Amino acid sequence: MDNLPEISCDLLVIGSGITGMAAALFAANLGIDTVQVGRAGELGFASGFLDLLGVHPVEDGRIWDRPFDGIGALVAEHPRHPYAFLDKKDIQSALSGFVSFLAAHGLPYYTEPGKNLAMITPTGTLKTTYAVPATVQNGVRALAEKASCLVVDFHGLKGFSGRQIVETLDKTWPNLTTRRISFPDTSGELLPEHMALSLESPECRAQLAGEIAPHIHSAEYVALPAILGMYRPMAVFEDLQKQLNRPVFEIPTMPPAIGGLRIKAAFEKALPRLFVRTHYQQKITAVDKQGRNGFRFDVGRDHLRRVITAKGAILASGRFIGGGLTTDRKSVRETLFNLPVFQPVTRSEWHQKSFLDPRGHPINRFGITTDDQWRPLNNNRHPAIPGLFAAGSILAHQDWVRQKCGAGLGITTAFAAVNAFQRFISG
Amino acid sequence: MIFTISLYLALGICVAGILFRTQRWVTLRIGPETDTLTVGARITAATGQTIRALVSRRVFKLIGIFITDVLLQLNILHQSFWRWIMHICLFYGMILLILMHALDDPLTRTFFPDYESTLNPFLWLRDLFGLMVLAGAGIAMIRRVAGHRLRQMTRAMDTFTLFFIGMVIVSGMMLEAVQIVSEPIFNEMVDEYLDEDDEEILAPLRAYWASQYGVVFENPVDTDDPAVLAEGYETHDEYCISCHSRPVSAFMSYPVARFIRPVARRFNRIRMDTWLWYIHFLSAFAALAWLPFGKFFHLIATPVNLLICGSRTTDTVSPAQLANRRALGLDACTHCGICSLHCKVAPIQLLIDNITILPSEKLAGFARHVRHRHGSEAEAALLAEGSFICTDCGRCTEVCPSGIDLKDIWQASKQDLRRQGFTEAHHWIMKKPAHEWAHLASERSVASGPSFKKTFPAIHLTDRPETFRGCIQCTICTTVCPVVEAADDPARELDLTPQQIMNLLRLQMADDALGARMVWNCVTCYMCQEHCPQGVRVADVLYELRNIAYRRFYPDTVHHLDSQSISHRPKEEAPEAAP
Amino acid sequence: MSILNTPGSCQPPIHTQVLIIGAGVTGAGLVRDLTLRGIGCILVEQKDLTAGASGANHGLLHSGARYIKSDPASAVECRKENHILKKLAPHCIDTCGGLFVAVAGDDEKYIADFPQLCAQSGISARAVDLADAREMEPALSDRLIAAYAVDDAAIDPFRLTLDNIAQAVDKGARFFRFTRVTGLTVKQSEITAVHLVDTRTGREYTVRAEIVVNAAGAWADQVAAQAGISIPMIYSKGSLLVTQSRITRRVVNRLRLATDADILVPGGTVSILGTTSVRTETPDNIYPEIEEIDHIIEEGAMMIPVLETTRYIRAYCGVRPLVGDANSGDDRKVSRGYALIDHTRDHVDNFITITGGKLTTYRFMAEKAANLVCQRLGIDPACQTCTEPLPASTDGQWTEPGLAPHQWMKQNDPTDLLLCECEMVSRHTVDQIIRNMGRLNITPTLEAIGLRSRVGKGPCQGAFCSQRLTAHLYDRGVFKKNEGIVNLHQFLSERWRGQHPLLWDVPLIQAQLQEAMHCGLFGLELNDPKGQPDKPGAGGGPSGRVNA
Amino acid sequence: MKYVYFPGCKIPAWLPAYDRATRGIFKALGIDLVDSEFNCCGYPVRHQHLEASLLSSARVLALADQIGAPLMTPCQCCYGNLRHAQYWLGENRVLRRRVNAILRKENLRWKPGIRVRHLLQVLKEDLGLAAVATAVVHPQKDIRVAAHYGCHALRPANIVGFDDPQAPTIFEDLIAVTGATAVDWPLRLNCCGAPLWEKNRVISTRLMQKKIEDADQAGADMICTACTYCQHQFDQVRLETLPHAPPIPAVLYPQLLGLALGIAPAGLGMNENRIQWTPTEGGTP
Repeated sequence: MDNLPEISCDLLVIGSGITGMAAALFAANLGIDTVQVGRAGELGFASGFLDLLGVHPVEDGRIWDRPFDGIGALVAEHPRHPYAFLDKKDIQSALSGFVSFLAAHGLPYYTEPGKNLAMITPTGTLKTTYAVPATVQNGVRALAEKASCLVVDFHGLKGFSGRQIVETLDKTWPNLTTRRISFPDTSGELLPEHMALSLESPECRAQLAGEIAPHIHSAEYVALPAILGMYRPMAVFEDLQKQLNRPVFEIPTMPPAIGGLRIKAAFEKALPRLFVRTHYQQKITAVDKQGRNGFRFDVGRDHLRRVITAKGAILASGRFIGGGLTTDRKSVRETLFNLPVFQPVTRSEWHQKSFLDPRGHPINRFGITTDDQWRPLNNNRHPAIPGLFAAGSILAHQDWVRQKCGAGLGITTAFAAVNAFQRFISG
Repeated sequence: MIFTISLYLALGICVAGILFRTQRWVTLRIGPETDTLTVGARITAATGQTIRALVSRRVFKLIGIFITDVLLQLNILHQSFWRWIMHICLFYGMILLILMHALDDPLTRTFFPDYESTLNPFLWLRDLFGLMVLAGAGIAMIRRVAGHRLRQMTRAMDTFTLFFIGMVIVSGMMLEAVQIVSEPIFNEMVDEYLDEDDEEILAPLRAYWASQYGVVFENPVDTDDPAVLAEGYETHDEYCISCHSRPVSAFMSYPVARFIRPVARRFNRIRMDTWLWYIHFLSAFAALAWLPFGKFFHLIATPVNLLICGSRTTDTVSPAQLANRRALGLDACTHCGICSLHCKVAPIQLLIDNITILPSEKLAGFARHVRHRHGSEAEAALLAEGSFICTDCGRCTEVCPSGIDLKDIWQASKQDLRRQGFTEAHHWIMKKPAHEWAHLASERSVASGPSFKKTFPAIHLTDRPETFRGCIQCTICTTVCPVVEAADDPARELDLTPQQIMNLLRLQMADDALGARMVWNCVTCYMCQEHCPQGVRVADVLYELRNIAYRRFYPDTVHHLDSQSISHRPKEEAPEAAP
Repeated sequence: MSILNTPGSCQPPIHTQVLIIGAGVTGAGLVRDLTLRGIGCILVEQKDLTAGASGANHGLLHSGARYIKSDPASAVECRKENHILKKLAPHCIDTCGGLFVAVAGDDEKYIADFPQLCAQSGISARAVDLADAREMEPALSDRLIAAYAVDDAAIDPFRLTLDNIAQAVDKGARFFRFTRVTGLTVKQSEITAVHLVDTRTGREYTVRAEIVVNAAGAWADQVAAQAGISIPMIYSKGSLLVTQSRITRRVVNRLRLATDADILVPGGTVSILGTTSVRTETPDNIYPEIEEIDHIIEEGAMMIPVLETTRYIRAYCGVRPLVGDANSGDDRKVSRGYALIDHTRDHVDNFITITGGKLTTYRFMAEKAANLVCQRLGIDPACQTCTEPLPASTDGQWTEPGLAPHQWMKQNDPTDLLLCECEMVSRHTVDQIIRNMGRLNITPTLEAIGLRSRVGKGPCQGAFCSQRLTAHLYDRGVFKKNEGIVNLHQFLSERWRGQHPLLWDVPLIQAQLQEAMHCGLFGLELNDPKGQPDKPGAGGGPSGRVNA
Repeated sequence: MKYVYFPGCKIPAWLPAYDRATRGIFKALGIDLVDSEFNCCGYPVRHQHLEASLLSSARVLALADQIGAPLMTPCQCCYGNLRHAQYWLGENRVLRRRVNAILRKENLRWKPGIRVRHLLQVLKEDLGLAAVATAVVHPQKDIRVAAHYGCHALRPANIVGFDDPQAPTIFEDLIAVTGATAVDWPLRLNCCGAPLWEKNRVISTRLMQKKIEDADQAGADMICTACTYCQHQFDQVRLETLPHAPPIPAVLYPQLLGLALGIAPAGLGMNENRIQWTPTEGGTP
């Protein structure tokens, strides 16, 4: 037992969703000796849009054009919302740090300072978000201009219908037309990731451009599902724009979508180069809290077990999909440290009886409560475990889905938690 | 009369048999590269090779091989000391018995003019050689009985061969023993060489022979009187001693003779010696006649093979030579089992009950398959299953004491089997759509592959709801699958995607998935399983589906199906050969 | 000629011999029975088929053994009907057989009496060795103390209803969906006019019938009230759970006096566990409640332990319309037999109510009601439904689990993509359903397609297939403008009714994914299309469908 | 340091260069290899009969255990299968009982805890990058290497425990030690296509082609492998099926390291590679 391979570090980031990735990045930027452990993250389900705050109060469905104003209103009403522990400067540096990292790794993002953007979704609804991939930027502009635009969809790509978008947006954006084409060299069912990989090849792009070109007519923009490359999206995007001689943009597809997978790939490639030692797809099986000296984690199982000792940890394990929280018929549990979870007494209070109830489901606001230093609190409202910090969707008192603040919450709380950890180890 | 007739008959059969078998060395076709070769070309190649070998410097190498591998059998000594002892005993015991004893008239007497079978050293040498053969056979028997693996491989042919050898030797020894005690033979000799009726002379001689040579007389003979014995010795010295050493030297049969003394009189009365003589020479001639047809043939084939293959040089072998070698290889196998003891896939045979996984059995099976082209299809299918489990590691070739290039034969035989439609499962499974397999599977709900032990697998995922419990239908498994990505049209090329297979299994429709090409085209890269956010063991499940399909369909199904609906695949359509 | 056209407004009254209100299995059985006797019928239904208890039960064809003690008369009826239906409607029935099992702690006296009670009702119950029972059904508890084999079977109530109506329509009956009774005009002890409204279009019209039959199930009193008649009814809600996988091959009943959570019925690839009995005030707006669900699981797990950990897909509930005294204590003691009321007693001579009863005896109830109708009409044609086999219509076939994937694989058409991955329902299948609906003049909504297929009934409960199907319906030109949003709202809300009490562990993860997609990305909650005809939570009717 | 050497079936017969190069570098690094006679790891029969496959692995592990040193294999398929066997035997009591009942006839027994290492793990984790680095005498500067990870050693991580399955670094680290540069190529973790070679040549070739083109696009001079099957695929099979693909040679990792350790190319079996790698200026000593 004691001769297990041992890895020691200053900080263990637990989780490989957007929060975990951001935390590992920020820690590495500060030169903190970091190890990251996480299972297949929720990033595979992300659209690639970065929300900051879109809606508040959720029951009124009020959409904010200026997210910082929205945050101001939100924290005034909900002082326990995680955003309440952040100031605007931190939020801005966190977001710009994150976005510039992605830009440096081939995934530039588009934002309008201080403003939210609106973009269309495959159901023909509008989505409010803070930052979109550069491959989507033209869509924001086209929508704002109500410019004439050709929405291209594909035989064999399920759940993405140009006609649905055009019909549904009939009133908002009358200048849309659509055309269904075949994807080069394939037939039958198509999956976005496979299309994206194919488009990395110049021949495939040329063929696709050749397919689209005859249908553009007078359209000023060309919209495609999010399939423009996986590892080199900007090259694919720019080449296609050049060939079509029109501004092009991507509309996100149903999950698993390329937007999230691109972020995941960028981090998986870059973090080891920033000397973050990653252990993805490993499960932490046991934690030993050795008081002020730090933690001892058992990772993996049986003969694959290893020990990670860390001075501190950031819990970014996400909610139910990510595995940070789990439930049985009776209650919600935090899976690793068994931290107290803010929740009501019975399951009947978890969900509304209507799925789209404007108030949102109470369960989404359960979670870990922390102090303003992101330290999870025990039942006596004191920091539960020295050296432990929490960030991201696992935090209580937020409803990221309904408030449209998922990525922002993850990135900014990760940033703040890393800073809190930094203060913690430097005494 | 009988002796002569049977001798010539046996000789005739033997020679004809040898001719028959050796002609196969240039006529049997094994492997696709031999298809177009004519017999003439192969004979030319064989003779050309022989002549070239004999007139070139290679002859010295051949002599070297003859000494080390044929005479000293060092290649066996490398394998196992006891096996070497066994084989040396059998080989030299037998050869020397044949040379000195069976061919005494033409050979021994020529070199040793004073040869008499009853004289030393010939007398004890004969027993010594007999003992060697018996010892060899004994060791062989013990090895085959005691060793679990060898016992499993031992066939009737092996036991029969040992029995044959034993019969010749034991009958010879018994004959000798009975002759020792025989009064009639004594009397015949006396008649022939003494030509004397004088009881005065004969009685002491009898006494002497009874006491010193162990003859048992009908009427009691007094052997206690030294004077009488001395008298007998005189006569003996005069007439007998030049031809008769004391039988004590026959250290094998003399004890037997002592042992049978109590019944010797009865034996003498019925002329047991005659009977045994018939048994002895008839069994020896039968062995001679049988030589080309049974295991004994390796006496000829193996040395030839050793000389041909042993002189293996780096220069390339022509297809004709290759063809001859393969055919010869089939005959050169002594079924010693060494290859199977070293075979790297042998442990697999402990769970897949198909003996042809073991190379020695596979070679025998393949030899049968080649000779009877229209043998049982089930047998051929089993042979194919055994053949395709082979990893071509070449270990068998390295250890074969007969120098057979087994690895080359396997590669050729696999191609032949494929061309005859006995392919690996993934080839024939993909020839029918999944729903037809589903239909067939519904007809046979239990394991039907004859080679599968009917045990329930210890690990089974597909029939447990827990396996799919966590699936949240996110499609990640399909998204990350490189095979789906590489397919131009997944539905046409693969039938189903990984996610669809998981859903079919969740719906308890595993039969429908068994024949899906996705299952058989899985590269086992484990991307799906690694990326599944809910820990569904997608790749392991696909593995298991193939396991189940093998249990259900393999290896007899392909022909079962052929007879039903698929037309027999013509040769041209056979899958490409492996590299 | 389409006899199914919804009549427009301003039309003259429609005349018919018999008007039947309510297209549950009883109404469906009755319309078939009467039509086969040569009587002209109109069937009206305020929602769609099997919207009440007919669509929210176990789908169990009782052997009768469950009622041997509490209701021997019902037991005998069940036994007889079980036999008849297996013969006449085999395509709706999975003759899987059934077991009655008791576990340690169950009432020993009842167990001891069981064989004899069965014999008294003529029900075959064969004692099964305990080891054999566990071999037959490995999921059974190892605390088993008794087991009997009976002739239970699983029956698809939706298909049964559909096929009954299909044959009736084929023979000239008319069927109006989404048509609510707004008033009954009673003159001189007769209903002279039935006022109806098409809830989708708002058009109103009138039917004049010689006889009006109220087969409105749990809504029978509401219908009767419009004729000024009161029927004392008890609404007994029963909740059921659907598992992700089929747990047992056979029906498994708890061998005890009928109470909660003692039956597990296979439904194709799933198993259905239930039920409860909870008194409600109205038959509308009912939900399977969390306490009920937990109670069902705990009770069920005593018999079949894996029910504690298995993944549940869906919960649903229905209201048993029990005619009786609302003041009696235990609803299970109120007879589960049917109520056939001749309202002559209430001085309305051409009005009959048939309600209550159970799925197993639906045909028998219809026969009795039809006899009464004939008597009122003064004619005497013989009942056909006890001898005439029920023909299989194609309309209902796609609700059969496994059929869609089988067909799809057989056709092996690469362009035929799966829209619903969980239950493997393909584009062609959906197109075929849409064509059928077009033929019957039914608007192809997501919900209506879901009702007629397995779409949305798998583990994802519509999270993925809803958008795929919506996109496809736009491509087909079925949906226009923002109908997709309207449909997504309706469909997901309808699915949610059966999901929300089961959201823990994996189903919760599934639901979170659903919300992340439909709210997080699509923002559906912010795009509430106003004026939807059937708001979630509004309108009547229990939530679920039996083969959810 | 001492390891039981398990080359599997294919290396001696099909890829003797791998054997030669492995022995060469181990000798240079002062690691002892113990040879013994083993059976097949069972990987080829896993499609057909999982238990037979695991039994084969269990026998190998039990034999190695008798010798009493950790087992090292250069083949990733063998490594993967041996690891699967350890996992399943540890996990499933029925299987363990059945397998040990068979092994008992040979006085063998599978026990948990036998260390199974792949060549790369031995170098990076057991010996350590620093120790390898000090032995390097001829850094292979200016060579751009595409590290091909190979599936069976890498995934599923919870069973094979090789490296991080999504962001592994072991191979790049070991390439850096030789002085060469590991290039970025998106498909580095994908399959080479070898498992389908005898089953579906079209797909197998497509998978291989994609990787070769990807490596080419990333500007690699060579694809570096550490698996028997992968090397065979990228070398011999590629030469036969994709003569027109970008001419990137495939080199075994111990060959690359061997050069850096100053071993002559012939001693590493470099001449046996079908697609010869011609070092660029200043590449090799």
